[in-house]
Amino acid sequence: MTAELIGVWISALLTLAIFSFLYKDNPIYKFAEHLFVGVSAGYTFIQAITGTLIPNLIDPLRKAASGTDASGWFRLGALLLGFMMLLRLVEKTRWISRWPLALMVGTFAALRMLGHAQSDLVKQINGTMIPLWGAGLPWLLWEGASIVNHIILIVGVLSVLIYFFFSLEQKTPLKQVGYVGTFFLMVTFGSSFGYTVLGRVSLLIGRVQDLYLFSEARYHYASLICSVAVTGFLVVWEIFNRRKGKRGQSDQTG
Amino acid sequence: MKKSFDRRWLFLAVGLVVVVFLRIPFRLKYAPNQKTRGVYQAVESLPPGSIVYLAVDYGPSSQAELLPMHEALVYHMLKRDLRIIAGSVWESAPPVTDKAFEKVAAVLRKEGIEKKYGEDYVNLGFKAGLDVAIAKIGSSIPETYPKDYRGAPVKELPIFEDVENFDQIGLLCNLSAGSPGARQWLQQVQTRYNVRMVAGVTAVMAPDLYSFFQSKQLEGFLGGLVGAAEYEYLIERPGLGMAGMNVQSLSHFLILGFVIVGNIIYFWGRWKKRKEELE
Amino acid sequence: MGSERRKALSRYRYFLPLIFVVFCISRPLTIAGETETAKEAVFHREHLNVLVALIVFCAFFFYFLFRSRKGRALYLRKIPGIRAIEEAVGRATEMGKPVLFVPGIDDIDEIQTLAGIAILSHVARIVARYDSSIIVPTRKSIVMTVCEETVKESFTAAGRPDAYRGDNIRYLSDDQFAYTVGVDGIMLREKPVANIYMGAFYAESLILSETGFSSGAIQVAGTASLSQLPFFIAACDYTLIAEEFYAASAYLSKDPKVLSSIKASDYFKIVTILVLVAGIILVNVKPEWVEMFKFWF
Amino acid sequence: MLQVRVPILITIFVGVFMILKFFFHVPFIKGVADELEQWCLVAFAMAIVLGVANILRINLRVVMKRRKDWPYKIVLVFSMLVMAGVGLFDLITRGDVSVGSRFQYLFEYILTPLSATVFALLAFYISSAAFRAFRARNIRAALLLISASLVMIGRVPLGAAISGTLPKLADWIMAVPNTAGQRGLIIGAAMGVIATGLRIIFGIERPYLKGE
Repeated sequence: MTAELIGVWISALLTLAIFSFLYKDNPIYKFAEHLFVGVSAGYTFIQAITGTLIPNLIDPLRKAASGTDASGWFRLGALLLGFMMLLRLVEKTRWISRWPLALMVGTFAALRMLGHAQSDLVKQINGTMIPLWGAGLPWLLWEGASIVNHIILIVGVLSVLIYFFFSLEQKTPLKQVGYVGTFFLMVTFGSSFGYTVLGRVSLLIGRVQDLYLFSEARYHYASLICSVAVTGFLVVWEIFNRRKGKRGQSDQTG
Repeated sequence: MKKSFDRRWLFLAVGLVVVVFLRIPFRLKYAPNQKTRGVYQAVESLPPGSIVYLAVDYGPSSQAELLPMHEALVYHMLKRDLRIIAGSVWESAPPVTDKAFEKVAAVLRKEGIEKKYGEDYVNLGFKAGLDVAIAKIGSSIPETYPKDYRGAPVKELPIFEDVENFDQIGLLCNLSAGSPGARQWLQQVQTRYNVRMVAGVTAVMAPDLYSFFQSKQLEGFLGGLVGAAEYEYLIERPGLGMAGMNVQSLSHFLILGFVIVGNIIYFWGRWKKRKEELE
Repeated sequence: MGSERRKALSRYRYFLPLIFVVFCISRPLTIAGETETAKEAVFHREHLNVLVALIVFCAFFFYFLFRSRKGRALYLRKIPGIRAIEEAVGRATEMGKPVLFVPGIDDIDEIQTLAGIAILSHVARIVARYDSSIIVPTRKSIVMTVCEETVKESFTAAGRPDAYRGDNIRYLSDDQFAYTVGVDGIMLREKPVANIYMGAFYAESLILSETGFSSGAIQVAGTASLSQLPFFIAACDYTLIAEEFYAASAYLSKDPKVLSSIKASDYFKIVTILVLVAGIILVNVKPEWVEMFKFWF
Repeated sequence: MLQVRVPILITIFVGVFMILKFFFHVPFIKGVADELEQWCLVAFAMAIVLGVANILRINLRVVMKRRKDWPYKIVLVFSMLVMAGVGLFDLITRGDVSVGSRFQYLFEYILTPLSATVFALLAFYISSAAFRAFRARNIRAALLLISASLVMIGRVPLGAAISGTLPKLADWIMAVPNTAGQRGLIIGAAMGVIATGLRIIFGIERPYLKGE
């Protein structure tokens, strides 16, 4: 219980410290910010060990050493690549790291290119070959397949593609089609904006719900006391800054 | 246009609306859409005793959006006597899965329904390998997860008595906050093994899923906190989702108000400038 | 290294992929008969469509490469965002402030990152030429390494290896928001006047572009992360949308080799549109043929 | 030669190999390609050390020279070392860093609230962007705003309370024009990816080693 209690107090304090940035950049926020950067760098470091190095390097090597799976020895190549990366740290051997870099760039460029070609290009074209007439579709419907909806869909896809046409000379009729394409793009951006607002507000609600939870008696009113403390600090800091005169320029973001 | 306006007033307005109205609930009218109803009907259509595979692919940072629907779904499934096998390809997900199970089990216990770990639900934990791991789970669940999250061999668990692969799974339900997530499950498992699938995703991901719903690959999906609230409304059990809905609604209108006021100021400034130029 | 050998090697560079293309075409032909019976086909039948697409693409690519070598100019329409990059760097020089370049937040396995870094190499060259400075905060250590190499080479290529400062290529943190907060800090404290965002972005796009917007910097963004485009469009002066972003490095380099790949993708687009229209007509006129046609997709 | 030519050849070779693996089912090719992927993953992970070294170098220099904000840099370096140290300690003593470990504790009570709160700041920034940046400068911008507004109010219960048509309209926007735009964008972007990928594999564009 005590470990949890301390944890809750720390969470409440850090949450409010980050929120204090909304007022202005200040020491408490800076502290939380640097703590955040540091802790997450340490976290990544450990994740790299537990998530990749142990299962993908050490385990196969161990298996190979114990004789259960000799193919594990191939992973020594990976180790070598890794060491070549680390040679960057020495100025003289820096260039060697270009080899593993080249390997990684080549591998992933090919993988992604093929992945996109398959899932995005081919599948999306397939999905756009849709019936217009003859399939007994209704003319108009709010939801689902209808002739009007399908016409809009096809016109949209084609016009957006034409908008991305780079060889297009000025003043061709196709240019007008591309202009229609921008309308579709804007509606798309607008709707994803709308959905993003929805998601972000939910996150804020989540944080405030947590703060309400932390302000309960069983946590000794952690968020209430912390918010008083953070506000108090900001006031003192503000007064101190003003006394120091106007020479200290503020980092106000407003 | 006033350049000197301090945007912190806007922050204050948003903050006040959230903090105050989270404590002042009011009744709202819900009109769940086809996607939400699709999820509900999919769960309702399963005969009691069926097994649902719950793929939990989100971490603590997306809890605010996904945990409410996670709890609602688990509650609904367990209450309907469905059995749940939960697994994850996100490293930070298994503790969240545990949390949701424990919470719902406690609620059901209060209602007089006893649900047992290993019999009615199980948490398989994390599997590394991203998309590849999903494909592996698709081919065989016990082979991919020889042990559950607590280290027990899954073959000894009652729930796994006759589960080998997705042929024995009645419904695949994915909760995801990014990649790998719903899209990968659709590609690797839904299409290949033709299993029924529903999903619950963050609001940012929701627009992506519309075309899969249209192509009937997904029977339904929940998008963000609103989806969770609508689901809670359908199963008649208000939870975190509905608790946040009044704030959600008001904040949207507040932001809309900002857009409108901002534009009025903009057009007014433009109009004034033009008038000055004419004079 | 001798120029003779270099020439031989550079020819070799195109030779290898060519072998691959020939191989790709010949293999399925020779094994066409056995595929039916073999338990696991040697050629992935379901990937045939991708192969055809790649071959068509490469064909266009080599055609334009050949044409541009003969000295024919390739026409491409103007993209305002690309001119804006140069103007932004110019203004940064006038004011004696650095340029901030964010190569997205994804790792090197994401092609958007690679496209962003290709743009970085041109931006860094302009910066070096103008005798300005450039700050590149990165979220992944490999991206940092690649950016170091890139910026260093660009400064060397511009004849200013002495002006390169390794400290300005920084790894901030792997955590998305720790990184965002770090970049925000750079914006607030080092006050760059030109912020260029090129790469894959997620939720942080709004924070970055809002902070940049309020600091009054010129902002140019480019990304193919669709859900983040609205925020860049709203808060940046210019935004390169999806394919424009991929084409940007070609525009900046003005290298015929690179430009011909853009031309190729344009003509590939025409083929795609034709196939699409043909498919739609077929679906409506001869629905019974559709399955056969769709087999290709 | 070793510095420029070899990396280019490596890129081409590896790229072509991966493409071969995609199209052909030959056990040898598949085996080598899979192994290559694993190598990349491992090299990725080992590069994290580089990142940490970079953090140490830059921040310790700031501390040494007493530059601006140097005390915070100590916080940064210290918290990084503590987090990594606790993780290593857990790894050695318990063998994992999963639930119940000290590492998980730090994760849950420090890292989670910090990152979730920074995420939540977005709600504030969106409202400020809504007020200051979202202007109907032209027809297209107006279209963006109108569709955003309709989706925003159509998706919440309060919108449904105003009019039953609003949610339907919002859904229609999502399902029809939005899908059309998305598809066009996705197809276009895929072409950009193919063009970029080929440029890299052919060694025409080599972002990691410009200039010769």
